[in-house]
Amino acid sequence: MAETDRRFFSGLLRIGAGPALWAAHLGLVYGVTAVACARGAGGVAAPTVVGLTLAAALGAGWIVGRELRRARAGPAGTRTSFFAAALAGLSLVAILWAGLPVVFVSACP
Amino acid sequence: MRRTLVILGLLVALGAVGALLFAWSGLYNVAASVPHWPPTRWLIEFGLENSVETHARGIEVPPLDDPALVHAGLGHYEGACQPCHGAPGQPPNPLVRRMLPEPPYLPGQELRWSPAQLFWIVRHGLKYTGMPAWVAEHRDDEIWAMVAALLRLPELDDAGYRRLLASGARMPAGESARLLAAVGPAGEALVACARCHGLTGAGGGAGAFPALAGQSREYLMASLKAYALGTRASGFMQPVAGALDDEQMGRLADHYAAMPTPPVRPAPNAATERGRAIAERGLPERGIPACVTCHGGNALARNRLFPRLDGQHAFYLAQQLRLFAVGTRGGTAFAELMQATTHGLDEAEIRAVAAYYAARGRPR
Amino acid sequence: MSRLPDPRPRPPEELEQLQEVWRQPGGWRLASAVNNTYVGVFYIGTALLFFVLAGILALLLRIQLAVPENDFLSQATYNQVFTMHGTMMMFLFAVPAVEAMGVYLLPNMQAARDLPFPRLSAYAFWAYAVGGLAFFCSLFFGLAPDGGWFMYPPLTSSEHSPGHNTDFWLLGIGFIEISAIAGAIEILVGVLRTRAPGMTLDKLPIYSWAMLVFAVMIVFGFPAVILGTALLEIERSFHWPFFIAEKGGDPLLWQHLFWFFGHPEVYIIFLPAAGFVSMILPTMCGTRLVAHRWVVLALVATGFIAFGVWVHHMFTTGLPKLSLSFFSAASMAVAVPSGIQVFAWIATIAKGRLRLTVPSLFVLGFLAIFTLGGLTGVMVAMVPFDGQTHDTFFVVAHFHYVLIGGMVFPLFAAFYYWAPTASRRALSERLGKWCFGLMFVGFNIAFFPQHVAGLMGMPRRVWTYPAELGWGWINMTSTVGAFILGLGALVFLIDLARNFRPFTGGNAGNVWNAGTLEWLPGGNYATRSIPIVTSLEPLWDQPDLAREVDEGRYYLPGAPTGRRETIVTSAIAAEPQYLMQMPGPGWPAVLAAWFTAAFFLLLTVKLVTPAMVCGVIALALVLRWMWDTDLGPAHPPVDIGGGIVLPVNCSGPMSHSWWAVVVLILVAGAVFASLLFSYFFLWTVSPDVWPAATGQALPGAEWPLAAAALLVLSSALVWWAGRRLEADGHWSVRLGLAAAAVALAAALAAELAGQRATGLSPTDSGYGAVVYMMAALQGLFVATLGIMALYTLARSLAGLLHRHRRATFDNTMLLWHYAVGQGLIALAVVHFGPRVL
Amino acid sequence: MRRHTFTRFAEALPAAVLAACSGPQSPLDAGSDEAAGIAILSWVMFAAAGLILVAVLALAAAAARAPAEQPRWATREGWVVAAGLVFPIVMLSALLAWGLSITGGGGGASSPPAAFRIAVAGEQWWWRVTYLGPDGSALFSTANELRLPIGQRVEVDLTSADVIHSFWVPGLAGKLDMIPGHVNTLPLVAGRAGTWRGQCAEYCGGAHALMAFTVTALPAPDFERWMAAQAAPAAEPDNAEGRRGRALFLASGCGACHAVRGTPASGTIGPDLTHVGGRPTIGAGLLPTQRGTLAAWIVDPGHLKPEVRMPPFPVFRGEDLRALAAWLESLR
Repeated sequence: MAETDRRFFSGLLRIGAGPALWAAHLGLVYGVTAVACARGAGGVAAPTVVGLTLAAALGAGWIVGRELRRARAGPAGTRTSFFAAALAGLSLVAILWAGLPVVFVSACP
Repeated sequence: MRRTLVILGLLVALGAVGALLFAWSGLYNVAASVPHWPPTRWLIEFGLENSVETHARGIEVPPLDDPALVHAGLGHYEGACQPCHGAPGQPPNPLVRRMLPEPPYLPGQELRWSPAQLFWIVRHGLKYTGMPAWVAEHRDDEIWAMVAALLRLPELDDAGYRRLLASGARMPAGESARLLAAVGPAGEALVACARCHGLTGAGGGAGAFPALAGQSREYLMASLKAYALGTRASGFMQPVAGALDDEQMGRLADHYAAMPTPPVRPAPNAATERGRAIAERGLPERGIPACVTCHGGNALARNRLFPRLDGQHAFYLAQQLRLFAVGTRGGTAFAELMQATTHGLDEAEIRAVAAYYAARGRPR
Repeated sequence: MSRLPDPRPRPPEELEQLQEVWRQPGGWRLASAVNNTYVGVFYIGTALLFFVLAGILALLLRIQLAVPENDFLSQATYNQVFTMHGTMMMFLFAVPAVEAMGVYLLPNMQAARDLPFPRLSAYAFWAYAVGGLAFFCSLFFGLAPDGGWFMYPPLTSSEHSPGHNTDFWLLGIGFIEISAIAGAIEILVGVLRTRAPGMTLDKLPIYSWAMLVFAVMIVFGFPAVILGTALLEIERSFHWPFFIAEKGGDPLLWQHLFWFFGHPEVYIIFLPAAGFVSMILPTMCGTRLVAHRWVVLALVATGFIAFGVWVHHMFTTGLPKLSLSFFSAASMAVAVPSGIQVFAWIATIAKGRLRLTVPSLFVLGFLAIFTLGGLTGVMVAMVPFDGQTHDTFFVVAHFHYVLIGGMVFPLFAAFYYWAPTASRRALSERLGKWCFGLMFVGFNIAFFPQHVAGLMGMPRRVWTYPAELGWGWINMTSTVGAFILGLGALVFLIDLARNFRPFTGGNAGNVWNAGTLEWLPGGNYATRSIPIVTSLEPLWDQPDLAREVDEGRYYLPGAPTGRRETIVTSAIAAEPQYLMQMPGPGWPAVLAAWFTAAFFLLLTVKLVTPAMVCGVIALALVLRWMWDTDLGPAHPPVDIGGGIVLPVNCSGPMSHSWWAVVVLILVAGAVFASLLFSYFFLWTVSPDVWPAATGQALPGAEWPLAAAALLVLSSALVWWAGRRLEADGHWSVRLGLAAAAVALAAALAAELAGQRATGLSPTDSGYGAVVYMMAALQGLFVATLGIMALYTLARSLAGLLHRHRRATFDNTMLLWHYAVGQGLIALAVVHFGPRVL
Repeated sequence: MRRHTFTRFAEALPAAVLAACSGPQSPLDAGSDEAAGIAILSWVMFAAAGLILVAVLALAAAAARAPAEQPRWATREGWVVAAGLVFPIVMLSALLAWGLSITGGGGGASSPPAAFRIAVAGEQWWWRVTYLGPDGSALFSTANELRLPIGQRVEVDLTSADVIHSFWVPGLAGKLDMIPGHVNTLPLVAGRAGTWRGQCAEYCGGAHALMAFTVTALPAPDFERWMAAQAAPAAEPDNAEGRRGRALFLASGCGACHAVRGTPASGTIGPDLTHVGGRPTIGAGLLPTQRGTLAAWIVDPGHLKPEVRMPPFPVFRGEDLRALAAWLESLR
């Protein structure tokens, strides 16, 4: 693989990290709730969702911080850092929103 | 180039005018007593053969091994085909031999056509030969029965043919004469009915011919009328019923309605359990109601237009259910009810219900 | 690079040769054209035809609803017409239209001579056009589908829809799946690899960004519906009960698969349109787009989050409320990037001076309509509100605001804006203003009242309604509006007929004073020479660029190898890597599409033998077309100017075909992931038909172990063959490939034998169906790779495969390793799953 | 012209939405706390959306008419970020929290236990309604209508006999789908006396448009009386015409699909007709229950409701038809 292609893929990974975290979080909280409710184990759902949300939010926050530091460190790859940080920031909001329902809604009917 | 074309065109026009003049002159002899000119005959034969071959392509042949099919087909053959095509043990009719083309004498002959081609010929008939098309064009089941019979015909001798034709129990000559006399003016018609359904209406022919004994007069009458009017399509029955007047229909209906009802006994057969379940409870989750609501004892007492099914032959019942399920079976004013209620029955269920009712007692 | 523009005079015969090489066939041979400017215009025209046809259907629907208890259309006809309207608008108009615009615009915008796979574009277009027209004609035979455009089973199962109608829908979708995937591969590789030198990602036009995201979304979104339609057709034809509840299937599986595609689909349609707007507005305002990087960010973010909202189409299915709420939140999140774009556009308008041209009017109309559509979108993302408005006319109004506002208005803006690049004459500003006025007013009169109808309780998809519910006046208003909207579209068609003159070899030029490269002068070959790009709007920043490019002062000013060719560049920095030779007009790809269409059509009406004949012919034609690819170093390296000497063609990971196979593998992986989801989903809903509950025996460990060993062996053999190819050991390569194919097939046979030995049948239950489906998918790969192996062998025997000309082998190998990986995962899931779950 | 349209549009918005406040099938005409809660959410969202739309359009108009010199706010990225990113996030966070609190409010532990259950099955194209006793056994079966006691919480178990349907009484609650293989439960609490129209909301093939029903809320005593009457078998006909009608019904095979408790008719395919005369509509909300409509329905239901599963009965004419219709109408 050419050097330029390697840069392409590493950039892709950095930019995709935040949204990937969000997607994994959404998939997990949805899957956990679905299985817990289908198997009559609704009590497990809420604490798991809270835990997953906190973990994912911390992860997204860490990415934001790291990319902002990188952006300040030097001009090379600033654009990648901007995208990575902004997408991770948006993912952070989306993760917190996805975790919010646990406060209001009981897991299974 | 252009001149050649003009000359060719003129020749064609001249030929057409000549042919017209020839036809107009009346010189051509259309007499059946004079055979075709050999080239003409060859051309006609060639065209016919290829036409049948082409049109029969793609017709799928269903299994034709059910003996009831042979019975049904031969029953019709004896009434409708035999006069022209002959029957085992009967020499060709001299009248027919003077037809042009002469209808082939079928008994004992090697079959010229494949089953699919026979199907096509029986269904559509043949132009300029006197071979008619099937009366009820969409009754494929009847046409296949004819094909099954035609396939069987070459190997039958006189006795074998008579044996397959005879249906119902044999009865002493005196008894049948008494029955015929009782029907009075409809006696001749009764002979036609009896050919398949038997004088006492027991039906038979491995189930090809329904039992008529014990059905209500109203139902028999309505069915004959439906056949005569074509609202119940059948190539077998329409020609017979169409020849009857109301008076004859009434007498025939009276006759068969008065024949003794077979005793009803519960079916012990475990194989008919599925049929019983459908008959008594229906398949409500699929919108198929219980048969007994209309065809059970009490219901029949309330509505005489519903046929009784107990002891009816399984082959016939299954055939009618199939026809109802695809919506081609007409009949009385209630036929549409059956179309709605049998829609969605599958082949196994149809057979189960038919077997169940057939096992519930049988006319003697 | 500093030596460009090259001031030296060009050889006089150079331009002539370039024109000769890129000459298009005339007359009826025009159909064999594969060049993007031609295929793109055919493609757009066909999409527009379907827009008109589906629009006429909409007017029929509106006539029927104009008054209560109307009998203009019968119930059965209405149900077919609304199904066709939705299906055609979504599948035969919207996606193809934006894809067609991409095919037409992208190479020009990136100053490439063509997209990397011109015949693939042609194939995608013809399969779509022929298949789509046949699909439309089903309406005239009463065979049109009538299950609604999202075709929920069990209504569409063989029990409740026994006719061919549903099969025609599946057929129509089959075509759009083919052409969408083909288009996505084309566009993805095109955007990443065929750009003008120097057009780094931050100088990439925003429309290219939009199409990049669009293509990625197709790659991950369409596989779910590809799998869904395959499962439904298999259920209908062979009774594998994927969606039948009594047998352990679940109707909701379809809804998950359909909407996992269906919601991203909306953004697949919208993002390219947003790309149009972000291109048109700066030109019309004479200024650069404000917050450019935020707009790019918004496109990318939308592309991601769009995949997390599919369940909001299932808010009323009785899923746990907590699950619904996750997706309510995600649906809110997807609104945010749209907000960024809207305000970036407003800021751009404020920054420049907006010329009120027809494209500007359509963009402003878009802004108004789309904003309202977005706001109602936020409303229906609220679970309680959706409970009341889901499947009502409120939702009908909402998505027409989003789709017509968000896609049709920008598309019309794009037609008016870019028509001068294809036609000798620009479209008429006078007619265009009438067109816009009628469409804008008509649209709002037609669709705003439908919000109210929904709030008065009118469900969608009703062919009639009682007078006493008071919906009459609303519907009459709506019908009047629909006809005004239709009139607007008619004015557009008149404008096209009067002014649009494509294929004349010339165009109207840079009439709007735009800044991007598609406005460079040129011909079929795109631009005479390929410039170095140093900014987002090169034509604004380099006033002489157009003239210099046209004089051949930049890269590749002719056709040095005597064939069609374009420069392949690296993905980020857009550094020239090699010169790709490209095909000219030809029939194999076009005919292959026709026979593919015939194959599917005949299969739909169950004419199996003729279908198979057409399928084999199509396959043969595809192989014939492939035979001319993988040219190897057919020409010594070429000096393209500016001191750069490029090799001609290339194999290995740098090759554009390698990238295409990687994209194809992503598609395949997404299909497989959807199948894994189906497997686990069916387990969650119906564990009672799984072995743990039924006592169904599982195959002994020897079967999967044997299958796994054979798979690994197969991969190893291919790897070894690759090593031997490096040493030009031809017979080792041939033997290795043949043995690998046998091992791959044997692995599948072992898996099937193991399952059959337990007595499991795919028609037994949802479990049996999904287990055999895993094998069926693997079987598809075995068949495909078998054909590819034979084809590679044939090339080897023909002397077309050696160490410098091995793209065919490399691509086969890549797919091979993927298939083995997928097979191993499938084995693990199918055999561990029931033991663990 | 464009601006003019926008203005009119903005003015028309509230007026048009207000008009939607009424109608027997409007979710905004709330008959329960739940529907009222959703209605309030709706109105607030409409108002907010209207304001935001007007603001965006005004901003766009101002931008398009900007003076020759550039407004300073426009060129800054920060402004786009504030208006396009921060503002939506704040607004949507608030809206999401409120929406979630409504979502969560319905089914929590705080709600009272259900007084009783009703099983409703969607069938192509009518509603089979079965009132259940405390032990889950069927008390009686009716069709295309529900009656509820005011103020009591009733749980409706929703299932499907064929394809997906959706149970929707906008005046009382949001819709919930009826999916083969699933049982979805919808709690209903009618807040006041009244009758609401409901309709199938998920396209279910053929006559989807003609699949409606009514829900009537009654004061507790009236409801008890109704329950008792429904549980009783059909009344004996008290005149010759009625007896003739019943005899025709039983003789013609109607009982294959329909049950009339107290007679031999016990079919379960079509609606239970024991008290058909007392239901507001026949044909699933299609026509009012009257002698004439019953007669028309019997003779050719497919003409009134295409693709209906009931076959036509053209055998009934004149006196027979009148007698049959009269008897059915008398089954109150």
